[in-house]
Amino acid sequence: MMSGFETIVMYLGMSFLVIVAMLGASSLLGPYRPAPGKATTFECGVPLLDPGHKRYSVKYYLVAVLFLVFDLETILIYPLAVQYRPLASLGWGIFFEVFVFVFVLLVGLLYAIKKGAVDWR
Amino acid sequence: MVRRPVVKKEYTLGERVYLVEIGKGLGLTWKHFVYNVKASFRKGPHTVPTCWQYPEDRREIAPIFRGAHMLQLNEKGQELCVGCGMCARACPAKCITVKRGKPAEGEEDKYAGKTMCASFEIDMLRCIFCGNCEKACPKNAIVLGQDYELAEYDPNLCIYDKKRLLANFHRAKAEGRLKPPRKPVPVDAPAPKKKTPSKATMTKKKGESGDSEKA
Amino acid sequence: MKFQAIQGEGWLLTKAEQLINWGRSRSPWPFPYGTACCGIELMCALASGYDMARFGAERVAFTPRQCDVLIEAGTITKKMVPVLKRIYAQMAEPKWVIAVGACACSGGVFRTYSTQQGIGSVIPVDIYIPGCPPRPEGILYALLKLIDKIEADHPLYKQRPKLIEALEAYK
Amino acid sequence: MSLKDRVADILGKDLVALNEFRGDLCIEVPKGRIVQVLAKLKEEGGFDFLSDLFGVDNLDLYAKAAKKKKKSQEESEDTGETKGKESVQPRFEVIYLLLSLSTNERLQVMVRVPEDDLELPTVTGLWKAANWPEREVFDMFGIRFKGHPNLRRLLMWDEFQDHPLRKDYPLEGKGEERHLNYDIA
Amino acid sequence: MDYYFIIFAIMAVGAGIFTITVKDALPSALGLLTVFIALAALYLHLHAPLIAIFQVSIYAGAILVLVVFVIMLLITPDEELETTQKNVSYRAMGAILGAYLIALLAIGLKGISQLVAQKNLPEGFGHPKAIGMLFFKQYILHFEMASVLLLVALVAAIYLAKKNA
Amino acid sequence: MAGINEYVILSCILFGLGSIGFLTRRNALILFMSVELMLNSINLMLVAFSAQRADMGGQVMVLFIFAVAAAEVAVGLAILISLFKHIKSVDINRFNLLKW
Amino acid sequence: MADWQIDLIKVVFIWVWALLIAVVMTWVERRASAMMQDRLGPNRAGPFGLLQPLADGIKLFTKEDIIPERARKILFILGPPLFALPAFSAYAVVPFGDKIVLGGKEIILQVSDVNIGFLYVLALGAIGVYGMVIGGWASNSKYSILGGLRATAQLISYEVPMGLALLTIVLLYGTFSLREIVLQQQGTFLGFLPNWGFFKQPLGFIIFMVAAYAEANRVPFDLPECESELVTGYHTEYGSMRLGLYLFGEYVNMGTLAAITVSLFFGGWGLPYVDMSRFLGPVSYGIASFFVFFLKQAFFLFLFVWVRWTVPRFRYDQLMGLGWKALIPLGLINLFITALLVQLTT
Amino acid sequence: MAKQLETICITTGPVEVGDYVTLNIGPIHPAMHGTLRVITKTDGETIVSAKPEIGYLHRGVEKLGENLTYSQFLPITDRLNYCSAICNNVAYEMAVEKLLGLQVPPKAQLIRMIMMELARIADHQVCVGILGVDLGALTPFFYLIIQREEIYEIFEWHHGARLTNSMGAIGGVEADLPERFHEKWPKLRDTIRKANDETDKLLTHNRIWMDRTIGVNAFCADDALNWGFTGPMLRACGVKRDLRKEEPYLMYDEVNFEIPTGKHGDVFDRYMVRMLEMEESVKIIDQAYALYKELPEDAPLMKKVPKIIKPPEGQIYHAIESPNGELGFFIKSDGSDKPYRIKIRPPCYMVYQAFEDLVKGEMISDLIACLSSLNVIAGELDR
Ligand code: SF4
Ligand code: SF4
Ligand code: SF4
Repeated sequence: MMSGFETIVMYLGMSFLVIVAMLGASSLLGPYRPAPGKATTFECGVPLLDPGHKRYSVKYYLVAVLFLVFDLETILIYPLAVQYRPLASLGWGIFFEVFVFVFVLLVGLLYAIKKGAVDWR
Repeated sequence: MVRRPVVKKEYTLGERVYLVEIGKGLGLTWKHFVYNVKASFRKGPHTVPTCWQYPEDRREIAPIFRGAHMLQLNEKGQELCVGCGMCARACPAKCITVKRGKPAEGEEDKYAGKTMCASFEIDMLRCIFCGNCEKACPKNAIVLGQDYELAEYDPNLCIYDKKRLLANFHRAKAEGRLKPPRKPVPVDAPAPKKKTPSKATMTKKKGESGDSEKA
Repeated sequence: MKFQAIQGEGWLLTKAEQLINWGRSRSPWPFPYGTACCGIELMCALASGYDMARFGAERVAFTPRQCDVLIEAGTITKKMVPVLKRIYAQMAEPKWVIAVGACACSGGVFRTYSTQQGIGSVIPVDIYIPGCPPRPEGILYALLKLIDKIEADHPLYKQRPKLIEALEAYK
Repeated sequence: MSLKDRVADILGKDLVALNEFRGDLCIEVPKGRIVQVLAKLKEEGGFDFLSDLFGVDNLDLYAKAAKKKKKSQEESEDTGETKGKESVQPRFEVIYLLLSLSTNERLQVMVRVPEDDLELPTVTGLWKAANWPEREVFDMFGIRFKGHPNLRRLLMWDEFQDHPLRKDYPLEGKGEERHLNYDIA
Repeated sequence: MDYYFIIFAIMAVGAGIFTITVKDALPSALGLLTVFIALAALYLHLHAPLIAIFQVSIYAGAILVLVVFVIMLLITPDEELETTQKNVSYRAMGAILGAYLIALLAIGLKGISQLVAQKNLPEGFGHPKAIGMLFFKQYILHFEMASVLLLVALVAAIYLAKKNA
Repeated sequence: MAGINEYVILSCILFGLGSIGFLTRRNALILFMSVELMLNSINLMLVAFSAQRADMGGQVMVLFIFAVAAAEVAVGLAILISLFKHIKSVDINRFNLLKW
Repeated sequence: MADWQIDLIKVVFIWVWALLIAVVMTWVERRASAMMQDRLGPNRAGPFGLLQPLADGIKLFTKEDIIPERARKILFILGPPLFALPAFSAYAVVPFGDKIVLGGKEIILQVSDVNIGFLYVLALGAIGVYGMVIGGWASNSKYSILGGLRATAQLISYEVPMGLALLTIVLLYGTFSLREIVLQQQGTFLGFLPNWGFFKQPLGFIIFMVAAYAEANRVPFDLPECESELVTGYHTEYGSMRLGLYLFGEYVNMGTLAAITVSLFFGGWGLPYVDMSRFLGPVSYGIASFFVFFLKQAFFLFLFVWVRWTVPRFRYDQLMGLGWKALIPLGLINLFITALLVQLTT
Repeated sequence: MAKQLETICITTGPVEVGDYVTLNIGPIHPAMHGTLRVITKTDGETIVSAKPEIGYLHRGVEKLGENLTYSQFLPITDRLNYCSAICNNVAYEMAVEKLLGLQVPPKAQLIRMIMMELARIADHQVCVGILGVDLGALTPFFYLIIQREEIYEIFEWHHGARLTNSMGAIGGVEADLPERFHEKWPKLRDTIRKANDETDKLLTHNRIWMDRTIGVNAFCADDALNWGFTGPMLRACGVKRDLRKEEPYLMYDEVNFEIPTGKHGDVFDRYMVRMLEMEESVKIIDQAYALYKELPEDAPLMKKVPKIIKPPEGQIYHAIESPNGELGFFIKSDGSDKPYRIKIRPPCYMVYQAFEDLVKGEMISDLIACLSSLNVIAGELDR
């Protein structure tokens, strides 16, 4: 195992335990008194108007796609970025590398903006 | 479909970049923050000048505030109410019940009038503290005091009977919070046309004031 | 057994109850059910001048799941009654109700065809505040009274009667 | 030209009665021609703003008048237009409050609606502002407006049966509760 | 064998089974999330911290978010869109095929285990910097291609979604 | 440290699970997830071998697989959404109508 | 002491510390907001109302917890932990101070200095999204679902500019490790400016801050729980401690973001112009660095509160527009410029 | 009664379920002020339709008015627009006075004017504050509320109640300006202005605020007139119309003030109109106070009216400019001591019925902004 990560796992485990303990304590300590109507969905005090949820806007999907692509691309640059200075000392290659990459990204973004993928109206 | 005027947003540069105005706003809240933090370290309950810390630090209540009712006694300690029921009739919420009665033998000097109220109940839960009863009372017997701490666990306790109304009066008297006697309102006698300063003469009411006299 | 020994004269339980009561009474999150004029006065009580937040009644949330005190300020009409009932039913225990103003307490001056004559007949009310509207101080006074009431409560006995009984039987 | 004459001029035969009280002019127009009259007033009279629209139930007024009349026959000199037709007095009236934005004159236009024909044409075509007031009149008096886009109860709940502002409806109601299908559970 | 591996392997397999058997799509996605996280933990074990983190932020943080969004867009929580029709033969066939695949791969293990395991890894193995170096030195074209691929995917997705929105 | 064998077995199992899911489920979304599962098992294998052979090329490959997976999901789900518009279902049995 | 014992102590200590910050933050938020609004804020529970969070906690613990009948039970229960777990765990890579020498052992004041550093925080942030979206979805109420969707869309949208801003930092410092970044920020730059990321990357800092506000769901980006439209957003149906976890997780998140800001842009535990380790003993130096870090973090935490009570909130489309049309292009340009500058200076 | 049963209630039935999300907002919703309800259908975030439903605060005021005497009804008018109860009081008093043919003494008129303008300021303060709260800026609300507390204090010292004032009586006012007013006013004038300035600083030029308000729910002037808009709503659309100028009542023609108007009728214009009107109100109070000071100390405050008011038969309509617009009282008297029919013309009733037109095609967040900027007060909306 890599050094350093076991402490992180320890930390994660601790958070997990505490959260479980919190929820457990809450469910133990809290009263439990079911009553008619108590568990109905809150809809500003009126009965539900329509039973299900209709489809929400496909815009959310588009945002997620955009995010997916951009997230991936930024993440792909990270290994280069972390090594940028040493590589830069080798010449302008790395700069153009990053430049082309950012350019492609920019093109994608402009396309998305032009297509109205991030406009909400 | 709905027509909408086209609105073109025009921003100055300062407005456009968000941060300038937000910075100004931050400055403003900071000023309030510092002022109030400083103030809150002052002695006494009323530290921050804009916040009355209720149980310890009470705001001054107007002497004419319309709070809980009380049945007044006159200086001789006689009950003023004669049980005429005018207040009950004037009340828009119909929350007063008065029963007129004759004072018992030997107790006449407890009452200012010939008659008295045998029972006097006000349903405080109904009352809307409008003061109509006070205005209607010919004897100035019932007035609205300054009490405002009226909350009760039990709704039945909110029906004030005569004893409680009198107790209210006694407490108010002890604390010196009696209602000042009402000033007579200067009334414009209908007959003589009053001369008023030049500027504030009669407003014109589109001619209808002329034929209004026939009423 | 061990537990019994700690429990002694019910000392632990009492302390626990006190702690719970302390917590509950210091953080009564309000549900501002302000429908009419009293709602405006309730607003004043929540805002700078009187600042209900001093008593911990800070997080004003409009969802019944997250509130403790239903402050019903204003007229409840018959059209509104089912809504009120529903909101009350949806609140999580422990819950308290303050009826602010004449309308909420009894219908007040509106003795009419469309007004519910007091919410007491619809939901249980803990505190009635007469007034039309009551001063913000009056509302705060009611809140203080409510805090007293919470502090005199026995939450554990109420919550888990079976468990407590079993514990008592142990002694 | 005073407002009175102008209105009389514009309406001509459509003017059934005219009444002025404290400077407020109230005209009565025939029920069938209400839309045309209002349109005419809007176009020619400059009354381009509908301030309000509401109903009045005259039941008690007639009852009182009848009582009065019975008591002393000679005192039956009521307002002119009610004279002589007590038996067929239309029970309701609907009043349109018009306002001229240019001259700031107000005009009350009244139509009488008999109880056996509770229907009026809608004026939502002239003023959109008439939308809710007409619904309210329907809600409170039961007068229906033909051609109204969405005529249903406005203030009372949908299952409510009566019309509360009618004079024969008691102030405290008839014990209606709204529990129906809205109850919890 | 160490416990670390066992714990996360079991987690991955269990969550994988959950993913493909559970009825609703959203819990299934949560199962997949668990698989991803377990695998990330295993990548740490395999001296690939960068991959582990990217696994979490890309697979769990982006791809699965997209899937969840689509689930929310397409399926309402009240109704079940998953068919419950029992096409037994179809399922059996699938199961057999899957089992066959597993078996086939397991047989292949025989050969694998004979590969010599490298015991001591070079210094800085799996370090982000090393990967960056490798990226630049050997995979620069792939790298650019990846960006173009993503661009194309973006354009296609926007086009499709816009056309049908 | 667990040997390479265990990793390969785990990877096989996951791949098998993915393929079983892909073959037996009807819900198109779960199919997608099964594919992801399969891709992941391959990733695991790559990383395991990269560690075993002390060659980081495997890890770099995994990064590219991420990119491919992302592209696949993005386009695949977009297609699914368009299909759903017409068929109102995510059941793949209904997708063979080919008339949208 | 064995290494793992030290680690355990560190873990427990920092965990408790992180939680403490969040707890105190709830109090600060209430009191500070009150002071800004000419009120007093809670002052009845304990001295200065300091025990208010405790009271709230007890209240939440002993509150009935309702699972709505139309909710997806398991998902409903899973929501809050899924939100809180990443939030609580993100502190693990934050360098709280330099190092302290105790009993001859040099202890780094950081749970773990891993070579992937803040990428870990980013990854956890990405998982935190599920807590909201699943919680909102499982509640099966429209406000919740809409709140959850908004929350997710907003969070993922602002993760990109944040990533871009961080990318520039990586370009500059050539490492992911927060500790190394902080170490590189000591000393001065151009002769008089502290060698802080803020001065080297002002644009990156602004982008990062804006994104951080969005990630923490704070006004002006508090759309997901925007009180006036969606009641309380994705946690409308949550009560008792489940709600507590959501609220608490948010404060912990704020703490993390403030800490990351400090270490990336404001020189972490170091003071400008002064080298504390010169004139302080090893133990006191550790403590002093810890406090310097805390003070900087506290400033940013206060900034969170301060801004929250000053500005109105965005509308949803404006928020998205700001993210995609302003911040991301800016971030890309910034990246480009930084790359150019670094290229030119090497 | 048989007739009544025939009348069918025409209901639209359950709200249609389409491909849109039906979002129910209200009656208990943070932005709905307790009693309003809007059933919206949204496509994504855009509103396709918004059906307001009212009546959750219908208290039967008009029916009640038919059963109370003229002076008993006065306290009920407080409960109409409870943010500025005094305006209702005065409007009602003036309507009854018109019915009686009375003219109140000038001093009473001035006191009424001063109090009404104070009430107008208080009303606008709440409206602007709530608008801020609904758009996420909480702090200005608090700054404004503090000033309102001061105004309330004056009210309390003048006629004994903070909110439901029941000021004055038919025929005049019952009390002279209180000592408090004389003491407080010079300072209060400055603090009101300061609070407005602070609100202005926090909001008006903030780009977030501008984005949220400019161009949102813009409305054409002729549409507004057709829908019966009055008051700030109409003025925001660019129509310069104010009953205080058009049909001057009390002594409004003796004072100078401007009528602020907007241009597009969007939320920003409404907000600005309200902010500027507060400033104008302060000016009006100053001038009225100067006029007041010219009057002798013992100038009459009341016209002589009989204890039981019995107006002659007839019907009148009288309207004043309340903070929200034209507030009118139609009173029909049958000669008895109770009004035969009282109809209240609430300004926000007319505005709120156009709600669907106002918000259609905008976003959900704009609905909230729109509603708060309308300043719909349920009390007078439902009566
Ligand atoms: S209080 Fe006054 S009005 Fe009422 S019964 Fe007594 S004397 Fe009459
Ligand atoms: S104050 Fe008004 S409501 Fe109360 S008892 Fe007197 S008259 Fe009745
Ligand atoms: S009690 Fe009075 S102030 Fe309160 S809501 Fe009712 S009428 Fe309004």
